[in-house]
Amino acid sequence: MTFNIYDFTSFTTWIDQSLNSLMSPTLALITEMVIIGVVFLLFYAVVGLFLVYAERKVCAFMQNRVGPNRVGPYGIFQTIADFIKLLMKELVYIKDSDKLLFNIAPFIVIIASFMALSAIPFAKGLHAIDFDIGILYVIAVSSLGVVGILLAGWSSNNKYSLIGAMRSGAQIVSYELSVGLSLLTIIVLAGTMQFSEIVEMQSDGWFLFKGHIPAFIAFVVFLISSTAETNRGPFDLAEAESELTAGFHTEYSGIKFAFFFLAEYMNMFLVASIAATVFLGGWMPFHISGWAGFNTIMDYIPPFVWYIGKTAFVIWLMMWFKWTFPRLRIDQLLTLEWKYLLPINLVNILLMAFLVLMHWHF
Amino acid sequence: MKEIVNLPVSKPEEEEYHINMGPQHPSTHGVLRLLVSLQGEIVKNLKPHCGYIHRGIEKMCEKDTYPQIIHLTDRMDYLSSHINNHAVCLLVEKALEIEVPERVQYIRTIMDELTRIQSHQLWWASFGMDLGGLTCFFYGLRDREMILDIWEETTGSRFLQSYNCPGGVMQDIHPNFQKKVHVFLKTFKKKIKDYEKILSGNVIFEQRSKGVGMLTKEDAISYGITGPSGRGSAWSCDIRKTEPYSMYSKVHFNEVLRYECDSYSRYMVRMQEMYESMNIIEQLIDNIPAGDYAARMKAVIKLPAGEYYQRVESARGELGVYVVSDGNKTPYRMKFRTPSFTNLSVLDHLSRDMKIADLVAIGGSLDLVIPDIDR
Amino acid sequence: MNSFFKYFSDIFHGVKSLLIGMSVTGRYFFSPGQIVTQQYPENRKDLQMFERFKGEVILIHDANNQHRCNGCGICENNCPNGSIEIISARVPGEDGKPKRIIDKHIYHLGMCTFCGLCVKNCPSNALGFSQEFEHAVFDRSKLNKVLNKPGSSIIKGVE
Amino acid sequence: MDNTNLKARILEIVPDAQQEENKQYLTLLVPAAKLHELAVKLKTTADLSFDFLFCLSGVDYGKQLAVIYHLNSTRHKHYIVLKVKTDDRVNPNFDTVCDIWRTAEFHERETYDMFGIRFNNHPDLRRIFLDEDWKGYPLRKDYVDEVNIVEF
Repeated sequence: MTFNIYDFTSFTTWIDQSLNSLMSPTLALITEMVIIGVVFLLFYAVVGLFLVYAERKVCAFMQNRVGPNRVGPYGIFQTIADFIKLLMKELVYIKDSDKLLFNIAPFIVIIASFMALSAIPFAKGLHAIDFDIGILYVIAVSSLGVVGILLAGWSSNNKYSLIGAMRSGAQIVSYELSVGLSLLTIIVLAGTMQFSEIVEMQSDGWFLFKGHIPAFIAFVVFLISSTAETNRGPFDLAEAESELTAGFHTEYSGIKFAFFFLAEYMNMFLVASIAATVFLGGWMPFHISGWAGFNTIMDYIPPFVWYIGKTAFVIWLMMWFKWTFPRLRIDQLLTLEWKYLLPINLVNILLMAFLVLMHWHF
Repeated sequence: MKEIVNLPVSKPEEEEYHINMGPQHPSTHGVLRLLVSLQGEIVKNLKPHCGYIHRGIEKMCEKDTYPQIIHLTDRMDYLSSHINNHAVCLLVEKALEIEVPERVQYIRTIMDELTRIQSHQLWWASFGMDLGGLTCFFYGLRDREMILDIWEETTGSRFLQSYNCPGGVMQDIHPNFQKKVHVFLKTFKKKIKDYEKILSGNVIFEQRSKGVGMLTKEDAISYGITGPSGRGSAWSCDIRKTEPYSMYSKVHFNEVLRYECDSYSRYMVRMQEMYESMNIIEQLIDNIPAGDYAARMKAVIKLPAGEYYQRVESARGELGVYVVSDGNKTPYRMKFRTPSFTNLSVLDHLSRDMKIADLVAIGGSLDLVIPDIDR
Repeated sequence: MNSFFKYFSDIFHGVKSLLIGMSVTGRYFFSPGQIVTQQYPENRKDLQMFERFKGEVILIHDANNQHRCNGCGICENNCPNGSIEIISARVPGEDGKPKRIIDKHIYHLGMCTFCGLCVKNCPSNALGFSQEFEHAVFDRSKLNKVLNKPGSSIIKGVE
Repeated sequence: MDNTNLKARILEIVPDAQQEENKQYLTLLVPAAKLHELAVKLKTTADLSFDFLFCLSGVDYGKQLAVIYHLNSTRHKHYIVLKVKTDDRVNPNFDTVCDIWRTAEFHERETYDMFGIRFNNHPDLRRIFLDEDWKGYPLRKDYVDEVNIVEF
């Protein structure tokens, strides 16, 4: 077995083969599932904790502050300390709340984001399930999270929570459309929904550049609508701290609140990685056709770093939005979607289709 | 409390339900409780419940001598403490017919305008936060810090200075005062551009505030909405112009009036008032005449029997001090007509048939300070 | 047609205003040198309060443990909150007549609103403000302080 | 309009108004029964047009309870102070003016809260600062509260 940071295929095949040689195929499959599950769980926790820290640092710098700097050097253990605090906090049970739904809701939210994570290609060969309808799967699964939010708002027996949940429902139903359509624009260009193929096709140039104008419009629309879909500012109406105190998770405390919190950041990571994969070439290095020397240098950077770098960039963009803009009102939010994003998107798909037909893309 | 027990019961056929905004709510800026009747997200009715931090300042004043009252006025509208002090001092000086030295008038006017700027800075910060732009909060507080430092050096306190006293000020300005004010003006003129970039022109902000909370001029007068909120409804109600006190008759400044009558115009009035205040300070800061920092007063100040009223323009509107004196060293009755109290009364009128998000924006644009309501 | 152009000009102006806003936060993000936060416990050594800062009321003692307070009680009368209590004692003076001296100058920091009237009105300038601002204690009774130090006496010629 | 003319105009409306001594504003003591009628005329008459009630305060004069209205005309820039008094300390009441000046609604609630002065026809006369079950009216001179008021 050769471990290669540029190509994980041989590494994963080796694990698969050695497991199969040790046990029956069914058992091997189950073992693989468990291994992947554990790895994802760890990854989830690490990314979630890091993103919370990153958000706090980014917003601090934008606000002319230092941010967390007490726990550990530069405060890097701050989120771990917070997490321990949340673990030890009392779980408050609300009078007249729907206990079952109240307890299930955080898990639904977290499971939805967890499921979507499995279809993301992290590097060459590092890909849990390579669906041939990967994009569709991700869109479908990631929108399950809204069920959790609705349940949380409904079961909390709190009017603020209910308003927050209803807002979130209206918001996600509308913005799901834009997310889907903007991804569809790229599917028109790529001709496939399989993530691995989409990434492979971008080896000679990212789709953002290949599809130039319509791809760029689609990218912007995707950024806006995915920010809305993850309930982040300026679209954080479901939480709307200054209006609804904390929206749908007003009544949650301790670890259940932490689940919502983690899921929010994980969703952000998810949409950022979809944006990175679909528009910015995923783990593919930055290549300019014809510049052989430049391309070789770019190839020296491992794919995983490329992937993380692109995702981090998109996440940073979303944080930048959140910490600059005031929040929209619910009717303005829907106006933005139905009056601006959706028509633009539809025209954009037509434009892209025309572009593909005429072979005007690169 | 009986009211809490007897909350109006929601009637299903009306599809109205009630939520309590406050006393602990992020956007009521303190302990104000708004009992809001909602239909979906539309505000149908709103009842403010105040008194959570009522300290009985008017009753306490009846026990205190006039110099002692000053420190209580700090704690009414804590964001314009200098102006509150100034009001009481002006009233005492008017009743005793004392001419305060010109230096004192200069110092007081500069301090008042610094107060107005820092109050509007904090208002800008919290208004941005109400609308969801949390970054505004930190920019506003950051720039306000410079004024607090200037105050700390001269008066010894950052927030509740009790700097004015009947007849003058407690101590002379610090030698660094003028220099620091100049530095502040220079810096803030750059920083206020950030304010405009990040909020004033922002499309989301414009949509959130334009056409929200329409208050006509007639309503503003009838409800007694003074200050920047009233001037946002085109009502020329600046006491600095109508009844000038201290140096205001001698400096040139514009009374900022806007005619849109919505939250955005109230916002713009405050933004432009910061420029006007800087303009006033610039005219005064280099010309502070030499002289005493306080007039000679008797050891025990007794107001001649009678009734006195003094109006000043605080950062939030008209502050009135009404004193009934029976000739003793303590006032017989002291009444503060505080701007936030009257401004609160219009909240119900403004937020009818608006959304919850608009209610927050309207509340922010009225710039309510809860201790000023409750006294 | 007009509304058609308005639609696009709205989008254009909206996006432009958003980008202007982002330029402000973006600029601060890339200029960490402008951070104004004070690192409080770390900068404790070189943290200099302004000389007029009203930390707490003190009775000014000189190097010989002498102060200027004769216990007249004017500060007590002037305090709006009753945070000063003067307990004076009578001792026989040099000429044989009983003389009033300060026994205890009690100051309730927890009730003080720092209005400065006691310091301003003290006829012998005995009181002043210290720059101490770390007042937090675990027991409220520790906020009741006796300002005259043990064994201190009044400076000759002040009374 | 200067104070002499103003006084003459008001005496036309309410002949038994008495002027009180005040250096600052023209102060008139008006019989309580005529208050509302006078207030309407002050607001609506074109040459008076007192449209801004900038202060409404209750005062306890010992034997009498009084309400003082500070009025200003934003158009003519003149001022007037109206004063109504009552000897009834058990159930003092005046007519409300909050149908004329909306700002009076809150001020009258405050006056009711602190002095126990009732305002007839007030739309929502409840205590505004204190609890509904608070005993007594704190700003009255005869108010006793052994717990909260410390006598030095």
